[in-house]
Amino acid sequence: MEINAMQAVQWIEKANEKFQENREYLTSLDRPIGDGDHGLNMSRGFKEAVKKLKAGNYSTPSDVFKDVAMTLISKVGGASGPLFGTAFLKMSVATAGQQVLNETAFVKGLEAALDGIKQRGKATTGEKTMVDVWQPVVAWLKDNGFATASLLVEAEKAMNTTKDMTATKGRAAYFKEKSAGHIDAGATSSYYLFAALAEVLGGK
Amino acid sequence: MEINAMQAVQWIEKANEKFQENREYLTSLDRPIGDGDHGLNMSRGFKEAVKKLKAGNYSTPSDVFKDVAMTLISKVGGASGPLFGTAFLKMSVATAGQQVLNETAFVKGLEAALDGIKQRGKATTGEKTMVDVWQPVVAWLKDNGFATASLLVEAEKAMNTTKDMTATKGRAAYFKEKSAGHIDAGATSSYYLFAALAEVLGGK
Amino acid sequence: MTYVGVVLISHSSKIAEGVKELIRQVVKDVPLEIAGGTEENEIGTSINKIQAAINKADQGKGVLLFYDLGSAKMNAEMAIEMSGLENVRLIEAPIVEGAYVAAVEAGMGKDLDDVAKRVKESF
Amino acid sequence: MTYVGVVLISHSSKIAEGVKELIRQVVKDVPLEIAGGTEENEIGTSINKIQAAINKADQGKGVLLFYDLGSAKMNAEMAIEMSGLENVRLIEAPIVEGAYVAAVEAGMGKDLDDVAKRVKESF
Ligand SMILES: Nc1ncnc2c1ncn2[C@@H]1O[C@H](COP(=O)(O)OP(=O)(O)O)[C@@H](O)[C@H]1O
Ligand SMILES: Nc1ncnc2c1ncn2[C@@H]1O[C@H](COP(=O)(O)OP(=O)(O)O)[C@@H](O)[C@H]1O
Ligand SMILES: [Mg+2]
Ligand SMILES: [Mg+2]
Ligand SMILES: [Mg+2]
Ligand SMILES: [Mg+2]
Repeated sequence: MEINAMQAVQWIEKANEKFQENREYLTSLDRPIGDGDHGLNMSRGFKEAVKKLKAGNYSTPSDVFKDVAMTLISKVGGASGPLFGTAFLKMSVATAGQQVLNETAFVKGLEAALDGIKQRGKATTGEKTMVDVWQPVVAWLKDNGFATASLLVEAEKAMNTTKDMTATKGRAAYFKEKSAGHIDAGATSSYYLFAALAEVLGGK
Repeated sequence: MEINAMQAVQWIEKANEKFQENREYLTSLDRPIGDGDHGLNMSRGFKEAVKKLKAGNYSTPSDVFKDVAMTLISKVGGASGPLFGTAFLKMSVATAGQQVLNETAFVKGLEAALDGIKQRGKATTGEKTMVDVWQPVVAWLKDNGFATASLLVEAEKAMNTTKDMTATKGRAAYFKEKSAGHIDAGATSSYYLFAALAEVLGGK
Repeated sequence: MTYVGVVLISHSSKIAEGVKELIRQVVKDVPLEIAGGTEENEIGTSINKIQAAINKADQGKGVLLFYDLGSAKMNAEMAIEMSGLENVRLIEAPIVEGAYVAAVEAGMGKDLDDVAKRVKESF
Repeated sequence: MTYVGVVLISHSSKIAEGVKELIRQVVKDVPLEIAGGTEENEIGTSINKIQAAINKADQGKGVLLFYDLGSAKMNAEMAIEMSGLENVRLIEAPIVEGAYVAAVEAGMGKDLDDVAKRVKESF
């Protein structure tokens, strides 16, 4: 597996398609234990990111990630803005200068992204957030490489673990015990993001 | 000294004149260590009170005080509304049913008013509030009767004691040590209120 | 289903409205009434507005009142006394952050004591 | 004379504006900037607005930032990092009550540490 700037752009485009398609669903996840804007936030952010990428000319994935980061940071408006924004920013820094990322380099980028999310959100696993998808998925990728079908399965499994958790971070934390029984919205968008990656890498 | 309903109305009318005349001055006292609305609050409240009294027909001071109370409570808008409102309400209750108040009865009413202010504001003397005028003046009246010229002197003296105090109640308390050096606005309106009483009782 | 009501008392009607819109994104059913500004909509508070807000917010499960600055507190206390209602309680907690917690808790069907307790625990 | 600046970050532009009008009655000179709502003025926060507010509020004596809910905090932290400025500090204190205290203290000419300390002591 290798990833170049064009594929990085395709990744974001695929992710955008998913966020547009699942806008209502993501919002419906954010409604019972949040403020019901996650679908709107993600679809707005990624739409703007794609628009930005269309206008650009990229020679490294790092440059792609940087523009995605800046767009998400300024356009999303909710918690997922600084979180996904930080993720892409860290990925950009960690992969700077490389025209093509091999598995090791890309995993390094994803690890940096994960660290960025955890730092920004002061969160760890088990808190019913996107970290509960990022952490196991990145660990799995590191151990197993980019086998795209399995990546999808892992990401989905991770997303579903958030259902029974009690939130201790983000708006859902206000609902305490009552937050259990709902899949976390940000974990779900993170799943879509990895699903989009699997599709791009799998050549779909 | 005796006071009937007509004199009670005159008291409020005289007080209103003072609040209209000194509106800017009162506001200027509230500006450096407050929000600069005390003159506006008092002049609005008493103007409405006088309007209300003009429309009414009163056989006891108690009824006059009650309408004044209700008007101040709903029209003033700042801390002085519930404080002066409570004062007149307690005065009304304490003197209920009496067509003419003799010294003892009126002092009882004023004591009730003072207690009401202290309770409402959870304040005592030395906190740089209207209590620092009410408490010594009521005590003085109780001991000395309604000698109107001296009443004026006592009230003014009491008002001036607030200058060096550090506020521990009301908005001025936010300014802590810096609140010293300014006469308290509510203490000054209380002085005008007693000055108006002295004038009515003194036949001016 | 009935809920504990929340009343937002602020010197500024903008603050009261803003807190309401913030909460309404998250909590739809809890009665949430505002008493912002004076009768003339200037900066200050109005007992009449507070009384009206209490009455509208009361579904029989009680009402929790939040205020911003000291003088609003005195007006709120008077309004409570004059309402003659039981179960109307003024709470010492930040108006934005506290009312948000209260509304979420009330939306879970908690009673007045529990809602007030949760708010208190949060600060 | 220069002052410590205050920035009000709220999900709701009404809250930010309301707090500003409440403070402006009392404190005239202290720089007081608001960052309320998203770029589209919906409920949320905007890093760009926060950055602009920080820059406007900074007279060289530092800036204290208040926020309402958690996600505003993350945006505020990013804005501070990106500003590269020293003496820009996010504070954990109620946005309405805390900013009021901060503005009064800043108005007395206190420095950033003292203002922050006074705010912390008040809650
Ligand atoms: N402190 C945090 N750390 C990690 N993830 C968080 C944190 N706070 C929120 N999230 C994630 O963000 C998602 C909510 O995003 P969004 O709805 O866009 O933001 P907001 O809560 O501001 O409306 C949550 O579902 C959760 O996955
Ligand atoms: N807790 C209190 N107890 C007694 N008097 C108080 C209290 N708070 C304020 N005051 C009085 O009220 C006056 C301010 O009234 P006003 O300016 O009308 O109200 P606000 O402070 O709400 O703008 C002060 O000068 C002081 O005398
Ligand atoms: Mg949300
Ligand atoms: Mg949101
Ligand atoms: Mg005032
Ligand atoms: Mg006022």
